[in-house]
Amino acid sequence: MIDRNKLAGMGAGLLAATVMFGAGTAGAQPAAGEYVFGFVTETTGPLAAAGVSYHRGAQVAVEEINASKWIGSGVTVKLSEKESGSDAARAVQAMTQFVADRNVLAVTCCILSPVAGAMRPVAANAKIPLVFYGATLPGLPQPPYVSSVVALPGPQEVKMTQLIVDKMKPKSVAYFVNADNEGFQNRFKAAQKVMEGAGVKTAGVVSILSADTDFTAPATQAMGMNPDLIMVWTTQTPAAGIIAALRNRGYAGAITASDVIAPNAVFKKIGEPLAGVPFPIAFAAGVSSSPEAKAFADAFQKKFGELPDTYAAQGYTSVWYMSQGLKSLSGKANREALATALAKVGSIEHNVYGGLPMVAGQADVQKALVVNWSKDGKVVAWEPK
Amino acid sequence: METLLDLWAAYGSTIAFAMVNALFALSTYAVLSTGVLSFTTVVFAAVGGFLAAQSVAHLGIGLWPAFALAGIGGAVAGSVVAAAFLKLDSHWMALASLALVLITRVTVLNTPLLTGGVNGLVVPMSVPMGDLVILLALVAAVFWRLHRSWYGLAARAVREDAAVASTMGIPPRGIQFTAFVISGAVGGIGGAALAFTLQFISPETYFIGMAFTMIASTVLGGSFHWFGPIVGAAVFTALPVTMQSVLPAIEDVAKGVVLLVIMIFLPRGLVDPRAVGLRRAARRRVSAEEGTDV
Amino acid sequence: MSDAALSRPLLELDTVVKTFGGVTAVGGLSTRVTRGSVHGLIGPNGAGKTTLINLITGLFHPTSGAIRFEGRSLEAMQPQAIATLGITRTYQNVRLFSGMTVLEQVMTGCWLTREVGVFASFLGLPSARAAWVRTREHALSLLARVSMDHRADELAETLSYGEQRRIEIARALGSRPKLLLLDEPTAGMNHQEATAIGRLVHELRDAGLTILMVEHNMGLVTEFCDDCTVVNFGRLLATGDPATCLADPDVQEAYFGRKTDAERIQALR
Amino acid sequence: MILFLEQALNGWALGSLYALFGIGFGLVFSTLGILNAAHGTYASWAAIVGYYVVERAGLPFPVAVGVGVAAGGLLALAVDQIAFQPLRSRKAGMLGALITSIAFWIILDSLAGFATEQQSLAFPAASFPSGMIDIGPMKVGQLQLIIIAVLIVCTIGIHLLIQKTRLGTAMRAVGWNEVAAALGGVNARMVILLTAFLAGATSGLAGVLAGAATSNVSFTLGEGLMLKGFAAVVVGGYDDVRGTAIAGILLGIIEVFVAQYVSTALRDGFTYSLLLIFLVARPRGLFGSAGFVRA
Repeated sequence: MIDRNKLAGMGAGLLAATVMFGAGTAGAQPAAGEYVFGFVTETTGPLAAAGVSYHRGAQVAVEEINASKWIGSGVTVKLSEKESGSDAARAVQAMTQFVADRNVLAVTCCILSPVAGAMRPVAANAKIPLVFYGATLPGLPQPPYVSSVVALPGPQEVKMTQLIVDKMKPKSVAYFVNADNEGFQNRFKAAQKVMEGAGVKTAGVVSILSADTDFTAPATQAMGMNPDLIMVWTTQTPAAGIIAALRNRGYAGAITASDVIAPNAVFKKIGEPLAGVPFPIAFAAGVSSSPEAKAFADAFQKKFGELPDTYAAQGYTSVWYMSQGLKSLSGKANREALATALAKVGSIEHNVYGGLPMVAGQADVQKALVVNWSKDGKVVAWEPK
Repeated sequence: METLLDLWAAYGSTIAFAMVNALFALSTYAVLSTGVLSFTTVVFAAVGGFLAAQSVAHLGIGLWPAFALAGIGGAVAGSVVAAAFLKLDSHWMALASLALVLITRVTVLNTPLLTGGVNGLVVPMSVPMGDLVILLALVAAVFWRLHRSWYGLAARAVREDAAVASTMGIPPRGIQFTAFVISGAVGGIGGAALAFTLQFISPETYFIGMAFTMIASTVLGGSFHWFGPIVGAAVFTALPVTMQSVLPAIEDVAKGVVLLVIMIFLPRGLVDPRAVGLRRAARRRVSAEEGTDV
Repeated sequence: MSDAALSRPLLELDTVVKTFGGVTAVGGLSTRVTRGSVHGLIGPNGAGKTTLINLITGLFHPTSGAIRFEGRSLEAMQPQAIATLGITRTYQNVRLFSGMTVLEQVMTGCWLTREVGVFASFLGLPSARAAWVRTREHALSLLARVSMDHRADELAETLSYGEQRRIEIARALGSRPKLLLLDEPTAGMNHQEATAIGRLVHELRDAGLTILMVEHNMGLVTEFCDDCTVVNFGRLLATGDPATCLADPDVQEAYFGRKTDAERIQALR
Repeated sequence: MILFLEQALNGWALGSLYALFGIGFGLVFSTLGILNAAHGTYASWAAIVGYYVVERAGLPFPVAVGVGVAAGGLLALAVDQIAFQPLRSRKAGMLGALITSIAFWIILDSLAGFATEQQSLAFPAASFPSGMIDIGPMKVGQLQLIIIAVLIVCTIGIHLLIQKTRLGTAMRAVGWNEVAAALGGVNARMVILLTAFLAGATSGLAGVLAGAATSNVSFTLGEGLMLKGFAAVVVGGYDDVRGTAIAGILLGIIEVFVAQYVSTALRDGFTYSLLLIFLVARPRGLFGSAGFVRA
């Protein structure tokens, strides 16, 4: 029995060398049984709001995969959760416990890039696949062990900005940007480049910090610049606060934002001032039209009573990605084989983005929707006025 | 055997963090044992951590030289802090040191050339468990010697009553200055140990959370003997892990409650040499009343 | 005691003033303590006696005036520097260190005579160990002197008040001072214990120590003090030998109030 | 010029929140001698309770403010009695209380997370005075004016309470020395309870107002106020509410202007450098009294 498994394993190794993986049609399948993925949750601490979404998305993925016997008959996956509270030391401890648990095949984690940075060497040393579901710092993946299903910012922002230039024809723009977040500074620079390339003047740049909560003064500052358009390139809490403060102070002009305002909670919190503010997004329940996206939205709605947001979609994608790697193995799967298989994944088959190529361990989301909140709290495709 | 190995693999990192936290707690204890409540261990840790990380990355030095450098850097920082702050009375000293922790984070954020700024710094070296054990043992040995030396006796006197100590010729400021230098060195070494354990450090690594963790570890374990902080750090590091397996949903609440209960019932901490003496005295009283020999 | 030595006072206070906010605790007080004497400092509660002791030991600095010890000015000196010159003290409310054994308390008092650097002691060099043992024996002998050596290894705070006072005296003797300031050394003691303290004070004087003591027990003052200074409201009322001082009508009036109280003083004797 | 004035007012309103929070924190520190790490959670909880009063019970905003203030005060009382009182009777000093306050900080923060389902909530704009008022060419938020007025009233009120009333004298006496105060006929226990309540209530007030003004009702609310309120206390001198008030306002205005005219990245650096300068050059703060003598 053991010998046969060994042989099968060797067979899989040979196959791996010769067969193109990711098509899902490779004849072999892993031995029946329950496979465990470690999930480092962040459902407490400063990022708990988003952390809950990632976790819920992953749970939906597990249910879909198991119900559809997608990996193979008798093969199921299961999440094993450990909480980190977004603290690097606790995350590393959770990771080493997963490493020690021989049942855990792969681990997925991390919203914050510094935490992800601390997790990376642990995974590489322990030779266990690690998939990031949230951290957006470019260059985090380190094949074969470390990969990321996070859509890096860039293309979506450019696309939306181009659309804005074409449709709204602003003459001057004021920008809000995080002074302490390189990701958002890059998004801002990308947008500014498009704007200035089209001859749109920069009225001014207002920078804020992630931990800020009072935006009356920044809003006053931006309004003092008299721009035609205000683009908000900041993290979530500031973005929501800035838009609310601008509208509160009576700014009636156009505002754009990023996908950070997509989660339901943000609309629930800010309400009407958010309506009509366009933002680019890779996935929006109700707008994304692929069957996978619709099925995911329905299943999520059924289980949790609300539509999934973009974070939920990322947690969901992470589990599907790991399962796809698992599916391509045969016999008793192990971590190294799974890592090799994951590194070979050319695109994530089951996704809600309408195609999700993986390049060097990094998901590459090209398509972007431009959407906005309607007054009654639905995400709808943006229609320029 | 395999289960044992699994356990070790699962909780090895917890033990490593407990040892790093023990270094921080000892650094806090160094000043606390002379009667100064200071949060500046975080500052020393940041100095040591970034110094060690940068020097292994750019100077190509080894693990132990990096520890030595971090210790020296921390000690220098300690003497600067002591020179600036020791004139303040105890309450202000506590506030000032807390303010310095806030300033440290802003400084770290705004000097990306030295610290990597908001993106943090990858540390291209890790510390093996064995080395960490040796490091902690060395530091503990220093505290053991200090405790049994004239410095230890003077420190205890200054802590209990600085004015009385001064009328016996013990210079309180001098003792406290020495304490800060020791705290700086140990804090710096701890900061380096943390950098080599996490292998990634950022401004958030050395901030308020750490300040409160180390002070809680120290007082929880007992700040009247050098062994207390080590015990405290072990307990405080293990608490979240333990609580996660017992009460996963409310592990933080449970951790807080445990801390609260221990502090209310053992306000001098888990390791308290005085309690031993008091118990002995109580026994003696009882036996004296019963008219028997001790 | 030779006339020359007696003529030059060990401690000299020259119009010392100390005010706290607007309140004058000591208002221009002058007195002198003769080398090799037991000098009583007496006065009603709140007269400024403990403030004087604090001024001499450097815990307070005088607002104006001069304090000279062997001719050196103490006004601007830190307590530890004054201790180094050879002045130590005890406290009105015993101030022993919590958590220390009796022996450790006295060892702490031996800080200035420890004969070894802090760093050598940290390293545990043989010379440092030998010095430690010597200091320990010295401390034990001091404890024997106050009849507390049998309690050397016990926590001081578990002992009685009278015992603690004696430990404090032993601690103050640790650095072999020239001048010992005792702040109400017999408070809370019964007559027998108080007399024992009086005798100890005489023994110490005979061994060459000068003692300035705040004392309420008039019997002890007249019996054991060579000189005394009487203060009230921070001012000098009288100074000289105890019998003359206590007979001074101003002292009678100020310190003991009405005549009936003056009679009580007889009873105390 | 109008922009300058508007920004000055924005800074004033922002600083008033820091000051209002700092007053409570400083009161506990100066009177009870406790460095209370849990103080920020009083503000968070007051805002959360206030939010639910508006959102679930549908009551008007002033009621929410009242309930929030009471919640802050009662929470402070509870923490004082559970975490500090047992140590007080054992003379465990500032250190023990700091640790139990850290314990309560962990507990209350994490419970606040559950109470808000880890979300950041906001008072509906219609529920509180969120409109703008035109003062000449300037636009000023109604709530901003309310916050500014509240700080002025609270500062004057508490200053008079401490300096002019019997209770205030008793509070100061407890601040110096609890034993002496008890001997002097002051009911120390009562003074402690009142101080704790007052401190919790002012911080609660700051919490509700900040929650409304910044559209952020969550467990992170208190932490933000705590850091800046702490700075206000240090710069102002912890034993004088006037100092805290002025320092808080100053910090708010400096923050706004540094962000506008210098750099946002350096903004907190400015604040904390000011803090450092005060610590080293004038360690007793703006109004701090001269050192008292201890032997």
